[in-house]
Amino acid sequence: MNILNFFIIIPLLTVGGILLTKDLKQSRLVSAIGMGAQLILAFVLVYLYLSERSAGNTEPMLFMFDVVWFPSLNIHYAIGVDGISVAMIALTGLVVFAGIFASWKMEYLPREFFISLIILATGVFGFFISIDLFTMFLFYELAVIPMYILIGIWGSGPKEYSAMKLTLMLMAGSALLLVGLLGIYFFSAPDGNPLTFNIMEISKVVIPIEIQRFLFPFTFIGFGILGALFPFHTWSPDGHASAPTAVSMLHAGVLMKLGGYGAFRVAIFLMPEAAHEQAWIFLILTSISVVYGAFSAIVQKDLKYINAYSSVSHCGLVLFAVLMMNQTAMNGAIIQMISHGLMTALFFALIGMIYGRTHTRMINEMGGLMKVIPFLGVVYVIAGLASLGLPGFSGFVAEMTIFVGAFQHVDVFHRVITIIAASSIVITAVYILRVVGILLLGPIKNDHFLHLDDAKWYERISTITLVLAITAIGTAPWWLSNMINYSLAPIVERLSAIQITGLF
Amino acid sequence: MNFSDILIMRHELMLTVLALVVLIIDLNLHNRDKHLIIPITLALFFIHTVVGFMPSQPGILFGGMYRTNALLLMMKNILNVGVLIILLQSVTWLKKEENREKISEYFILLFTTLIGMNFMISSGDFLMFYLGLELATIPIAALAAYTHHQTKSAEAGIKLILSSALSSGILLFGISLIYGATGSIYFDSVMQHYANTPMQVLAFIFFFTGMAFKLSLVPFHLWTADVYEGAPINVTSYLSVISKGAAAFILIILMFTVFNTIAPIYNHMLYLIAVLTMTIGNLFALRQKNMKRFLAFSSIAQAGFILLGILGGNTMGMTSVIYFVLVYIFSNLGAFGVVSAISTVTGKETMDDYDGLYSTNPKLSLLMMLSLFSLAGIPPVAGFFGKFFLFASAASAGYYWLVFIAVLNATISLYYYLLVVKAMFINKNEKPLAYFKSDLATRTGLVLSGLGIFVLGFWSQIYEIINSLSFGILH
Amino acid sequence: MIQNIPLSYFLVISTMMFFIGIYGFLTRRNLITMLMSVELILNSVNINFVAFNRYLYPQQLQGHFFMLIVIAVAAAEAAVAIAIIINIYRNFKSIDVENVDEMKY
Amino acid sequence: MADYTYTILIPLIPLFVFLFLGLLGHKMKPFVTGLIGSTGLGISAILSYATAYRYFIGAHVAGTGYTSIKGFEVVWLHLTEKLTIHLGVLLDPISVMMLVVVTTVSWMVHIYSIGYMKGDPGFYRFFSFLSLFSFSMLGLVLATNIFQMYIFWELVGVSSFLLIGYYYEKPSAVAASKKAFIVTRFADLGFLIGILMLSFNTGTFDFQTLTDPHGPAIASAGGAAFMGMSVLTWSLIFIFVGGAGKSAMFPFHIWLPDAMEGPTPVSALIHAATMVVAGVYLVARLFPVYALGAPDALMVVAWVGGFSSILAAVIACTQTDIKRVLAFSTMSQIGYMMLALGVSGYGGEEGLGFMASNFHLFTHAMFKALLFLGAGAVIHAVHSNEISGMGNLRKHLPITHITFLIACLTIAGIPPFSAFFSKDEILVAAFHSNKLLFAIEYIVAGLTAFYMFRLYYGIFWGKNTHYHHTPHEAPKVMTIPLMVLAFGSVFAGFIPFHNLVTSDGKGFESHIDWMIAGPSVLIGVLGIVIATVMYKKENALPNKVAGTFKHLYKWAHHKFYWDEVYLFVTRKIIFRYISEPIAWFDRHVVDGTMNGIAGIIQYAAYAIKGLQSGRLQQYAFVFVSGAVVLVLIFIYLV
Repeated sequence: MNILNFFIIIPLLTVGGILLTKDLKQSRLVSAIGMGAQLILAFVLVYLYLSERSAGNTEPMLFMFDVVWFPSLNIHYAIGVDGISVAMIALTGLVVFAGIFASWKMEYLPREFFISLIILATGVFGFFISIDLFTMFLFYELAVIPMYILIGIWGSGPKEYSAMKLTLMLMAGSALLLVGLLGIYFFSAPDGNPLTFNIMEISKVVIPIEIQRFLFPFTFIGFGILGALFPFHTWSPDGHASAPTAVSMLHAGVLMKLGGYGAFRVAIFLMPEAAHEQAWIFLILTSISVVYGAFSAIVQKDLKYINAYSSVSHCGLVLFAVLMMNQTAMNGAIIQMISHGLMTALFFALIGMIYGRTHTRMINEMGGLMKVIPFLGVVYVIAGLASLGLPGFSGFVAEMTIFVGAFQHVDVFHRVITIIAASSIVITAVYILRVVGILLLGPIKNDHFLHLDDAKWYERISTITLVLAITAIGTAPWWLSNMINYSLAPIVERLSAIQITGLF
Repeated sequence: MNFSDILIMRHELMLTVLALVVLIIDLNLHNRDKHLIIPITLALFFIHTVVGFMPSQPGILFGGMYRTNALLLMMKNILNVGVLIILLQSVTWLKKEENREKISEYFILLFTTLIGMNFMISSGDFLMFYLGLELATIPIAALAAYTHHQTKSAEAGIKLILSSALSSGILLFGISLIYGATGSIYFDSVMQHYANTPMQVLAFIFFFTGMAFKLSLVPFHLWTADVYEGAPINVTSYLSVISKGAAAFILIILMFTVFNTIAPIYNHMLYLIAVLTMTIGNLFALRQKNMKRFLAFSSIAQAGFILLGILGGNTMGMTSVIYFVLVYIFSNLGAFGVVSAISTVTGKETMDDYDGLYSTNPKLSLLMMLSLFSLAGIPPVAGFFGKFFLFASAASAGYYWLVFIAVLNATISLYYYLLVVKAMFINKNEKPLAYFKSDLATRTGLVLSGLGIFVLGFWSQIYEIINSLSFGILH
Repeated sequence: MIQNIPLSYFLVISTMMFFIGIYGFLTRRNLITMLMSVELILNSVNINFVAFNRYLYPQQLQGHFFMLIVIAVAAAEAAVAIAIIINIYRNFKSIDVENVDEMKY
Repeated sequence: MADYTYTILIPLIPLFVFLFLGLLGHKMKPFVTGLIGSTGLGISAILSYATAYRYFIGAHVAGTGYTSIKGFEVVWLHLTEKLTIHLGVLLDPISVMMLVVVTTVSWMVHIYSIGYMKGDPGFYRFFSFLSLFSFSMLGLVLATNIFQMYIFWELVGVSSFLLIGYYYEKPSAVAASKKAFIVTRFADLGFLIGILMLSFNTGTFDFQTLTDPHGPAIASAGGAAFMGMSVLTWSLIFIFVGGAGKSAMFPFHIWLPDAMEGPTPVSALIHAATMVVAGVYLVARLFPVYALGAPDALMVVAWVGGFSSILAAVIACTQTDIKRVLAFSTMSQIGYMMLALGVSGYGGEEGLGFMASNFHLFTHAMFKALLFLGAGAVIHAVHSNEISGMGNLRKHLPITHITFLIACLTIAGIPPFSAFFSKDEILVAAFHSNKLLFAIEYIVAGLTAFYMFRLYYGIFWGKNTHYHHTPHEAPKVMTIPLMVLAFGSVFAGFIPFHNLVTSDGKGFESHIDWMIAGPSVLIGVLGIVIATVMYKKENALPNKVAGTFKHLYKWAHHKFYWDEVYLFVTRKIIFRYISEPIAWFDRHVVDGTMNGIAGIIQYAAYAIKGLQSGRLQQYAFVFVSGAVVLVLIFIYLV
């Protein structure tokens, strides 16, 4: 049995297991075991992947598994991973694992909560292992829809509104995406071969350029909406603000990465010619995302909003780098996805934990928390520093790879826009320090806060897992970077086959 | 023609016998034992459904008026399964005191319409088609008016019968012109002679409006909501699922065979009507509070999606339409089954009554949610596959913008489906509907539709069978 | 004798009947009258069938049979419709179509 | 070639100490943590001295120039085919010199802090942060490539942030740390852009390649130009922006005075001796590129340095917080160093300014750390920063008094104290380059002597202040570092820098030019005399003088309102006129559009409800019209 299938089977078994449980204690235990197994599996996969590579396996995709599903349409259940998806899978495993522990005290309808959460995770895992566009799309939608329930039932604030907005905007995104995918499918075999949804097959042919011009915006924006592309990002602040902790973690940490990953793996990889032509439009949009998100975050008062806008900014950087279409920038984009996934998950976990104690997320109602909850405070500072791109944490590696890569572009326009995007690192520092300053430092504003408890063991597991991952990438980025680079090489080769012409 | 030849009409014959048997049993039962009809009929219909799946020879009867082949059999079987589920879901309602004297009427009328649909699907000429159509429509009007004492039910009946009379009048006018133009009412010879002249386009449009009426496509849909709301819930589900499914089947057969020559014209028309139907259906569904009416409009919007498959104009299109109808039957029956179960036990039919349903009736809520997701086209339930294949077939003909509009409409539809999900799962309610346990038949019906929703999508074999059969018809 | 009357006369008559029927259906308030209007439509169809058959395809009988069946179905339809109209009368105490609008929007 | 692999331990030991204390420190006794921190740094310091000895004397072949040696290097991150980030150890005269400076001061500060921070609840935290800083600073100093430097550049920034905000319950400390971080971060953006441009043009991050006179960097000087200056010049100016930010040069100087909110040992270590000179070190590191490839950029360095030095000196004369006076003095002295670099040429005697700058950096580290630690001892004794709360402390704090006086004499450039030599070289270099800058430096020399002695008299002489409890001398653990540094301040001037630390690695002959040194000493003495007249005994003169130069005094006292300008830019422009409108735009326009679409759909749903009127005949009418419209369209239009 192919190892990748277990990424679908284990969550499904876990869901089955939760169905048998009766109360919170049992269901969270089952979830933790299931997702712990999933995390271990993810690391096993990383190990197997690396050993395959070092054994000299040069196939672009490893652990391929292919079953014909709908023969008449040539739809396959085709899975396989390269370094990029392996990295994303490891990220997902980490975030889901941390998410389970962050929702250790989910009193209200716990079984339903964990089931929905794990179904969401299943969708994400499935998305990352798919190399068939159909299954990819299926898993994509599967990942999106539990969000409604999760936010709607367990959320806070205007949760119905936010959940609805999020779901509908993402579904509208998938409307665009569907058009793009169908178009790719019907032009996947210009020379009379059977049509195919298989990404690797499609990448071998060149879709006619005029078709690409039509399909690329659909596909890119379709994925871009999930990746919080300006101006389609507004589901993100409301959605994140209303979502329960683990859902925010998973959503910002993993689900938004589906957008970046898809934009890269589908839109740009399969339609590079149109991507080259139209990149400048989206580069402008993404660099707006980057700067705009950061500026918006400065004046927010709700912790989750701050983080949501920060996610807009960081995810904008992912799409920005992907559009630069050279190896280094794309490598940076992938690292940024992983890094942002971990950081933002950590942030949301912490916000949830702080909220659980103070019952407010308004920063101006809090202050001096460092004194009473030092563990959470310190981890928050670490998350903040990681987020503003401090060396030693993953954010720095990602951002620097992106900036250096993007700046290697031959075109002056791209270099100028890189500088604009790079200016976000200052703005990021402003809002991160503002929050840290108001929230954690200074005198304690409210006497009720004097008796808060510091993190419980399950909260520590949740946060320490993420912190370890962030620092591991931040201090030893080479293995991740090399893993990604290896898999990027064939992709970039395809991209660079196209004559690049400067815009100005 | 000998006896064994006539057996290729197995479905129709058995149903006729079934209707007669029900009648005879009814005559021989004492008034207080009338409810015994229910299990007997269910058992008999179950046998009928199972027998229907036995392979049969393709063939032609009555000089070409009646024809049958594997694909048509499959369509009939699909309808049979749907009807079986509906019958299961109606048991509780039929057992009510007020319906005691009319139980057999319900079955007989239902079977009669099913016979009509079977004939309609198997028709080889316009005469048989017309007969089947009327046989499938007129008894439903009686069924819609089934509850004598309710004004709404009577209103539904009159609206249905008069609208359908008008529409079949127009349809007939179309047929008469077709006859005038081609000199035949047989599909095969009409197909060979059909040409793109103004008169024949006119004839086609008149004919098409009749079909559009059955499928409730905008702007020929206005009867739908009122009739659905007024009719007893199980009749509504029958109307929205079986009747519509049969109409879709015959429409796609006719479009792909008889009228294939004017496809360039009707494609434009279908495009326009598809957009209108999806959009207007959705817009009306948005603000409905009555569950039946809500599902009525949602089913109008669904009909718009079916046209996408017809627009595909190839095997894929045909397969996707049949497959979609199959999926749609199960999804809609899931939803209607829940509404019916709740309405029969509590009499509550508005969306607000569903607030907090999950806390008291979690299984019903889950089934409802899955059915609605299936209707909206959300994986992993079958509706996703159904919609995806429809869109794929439209895209195969190059209708990308139409696909885009359709998916946006699916998004809008997701909004109102989610409103129901929200009511059941999220909205707080001081006094949610009390917990109740449905009887065995209802539960079986619900479980069947729930299973269908799950199995149909992942089990690609079904799609492949339909595909190979469609391929056989079209080539 | 019939040869002196061109086909188009029949068609004009039938078309007029068709539209009169539709007009009647749209304007008459009485449900029975609306039903009668439908009969007009159906009869116009019958004329069409018979005329086409007789003039264009005299060697066959498809049109005639179609006409016969339409008449029969129309009768059945009328029967059910009138039964429902009686039901309407019981419930609404009127057979004015304007009153039958309890369900809307 | 000698093996220098062990040098990697110099930064790594503080790193381990940091991790150890950071993770486990809260379980240990405070004194133990202090001891661990000091010991760790001590080992690093000794290793550094050994390295310096080996590099300059032990393993050096006499008569040859000092070459740069990579003691250690690993690949950290592979970016593009050409660009790779390495982490490693680069040894050359300036880095070895900096090693000595950093480890010495840091060690002293560690020891001093054991006494100074006694009783503080966050003792272990303080020491772990100090170790983190030392690690970062050493990593910066030893960087083999510009990207490694950037990495550690950011790390020193954050350790500075953490240490300034050490008293995190004090709002002013929090604000100061935030300000320091953001201002330097902004400047770092310039640094980053500079790195990007430089690496794009040269295809390398490596210092050895970059500074090679025949390497790609200098060769690219004639490349594409933008606004009259070559891309190389622009990239070096951007890099200098980063350096100016860290070194508190105008206009990024505003964070430095506020940074004095941190504990005094921190100020001594980070904001006087080491981190703030990182900018100087950066320019010195890239000096061949500046000098040979982009003289225009070097002029910018010179003028920014010169202007900063006089600006800071003027402001320092009016401040009353002793640490702030020292902060502005630091800024002024760093301005000196920048100026020296800016006026320097490359190679041999031409590189006098380069040598002088590094020389001054070295001596400055000693005396400024001494001044700060002395001030710390004073603050420790009187629990106040304000000069008005002090006076006549010389009897209570004899050791502090003497060491402080030595430091003051040193900074005033009085021979034979060390700064006399280094400052003199700077003046010579300036004299040969630009007379105006030279004049500025003369004035600054006088002002320096004046404000330092104003401070000195204000603390140790002046009025008889009444103290709540008698101030007493600091414990040994604090005074010993003072004495060590005082020793350094006095004798560091005799180190033959012109043989050791030069722009091209080759030594040259240097001698004291009394034509320049003489007047500068006189000016210094003049400053001291004026200060003595005004501040030795309490009198009305200072107020009178302040009254005479009312406006100048007021402006200088308010630091020329630069803080207000920044506040205006951040609060008003960024917050109110950029961020808030963007946030508003996002909520109301972008999101409003999305909600608007939903609203339109809802509205449409209500608008068309009349279609479903419930009236059968209307339905029929729509039905028939639908058919008719279809007929019209498809028969007549299509």
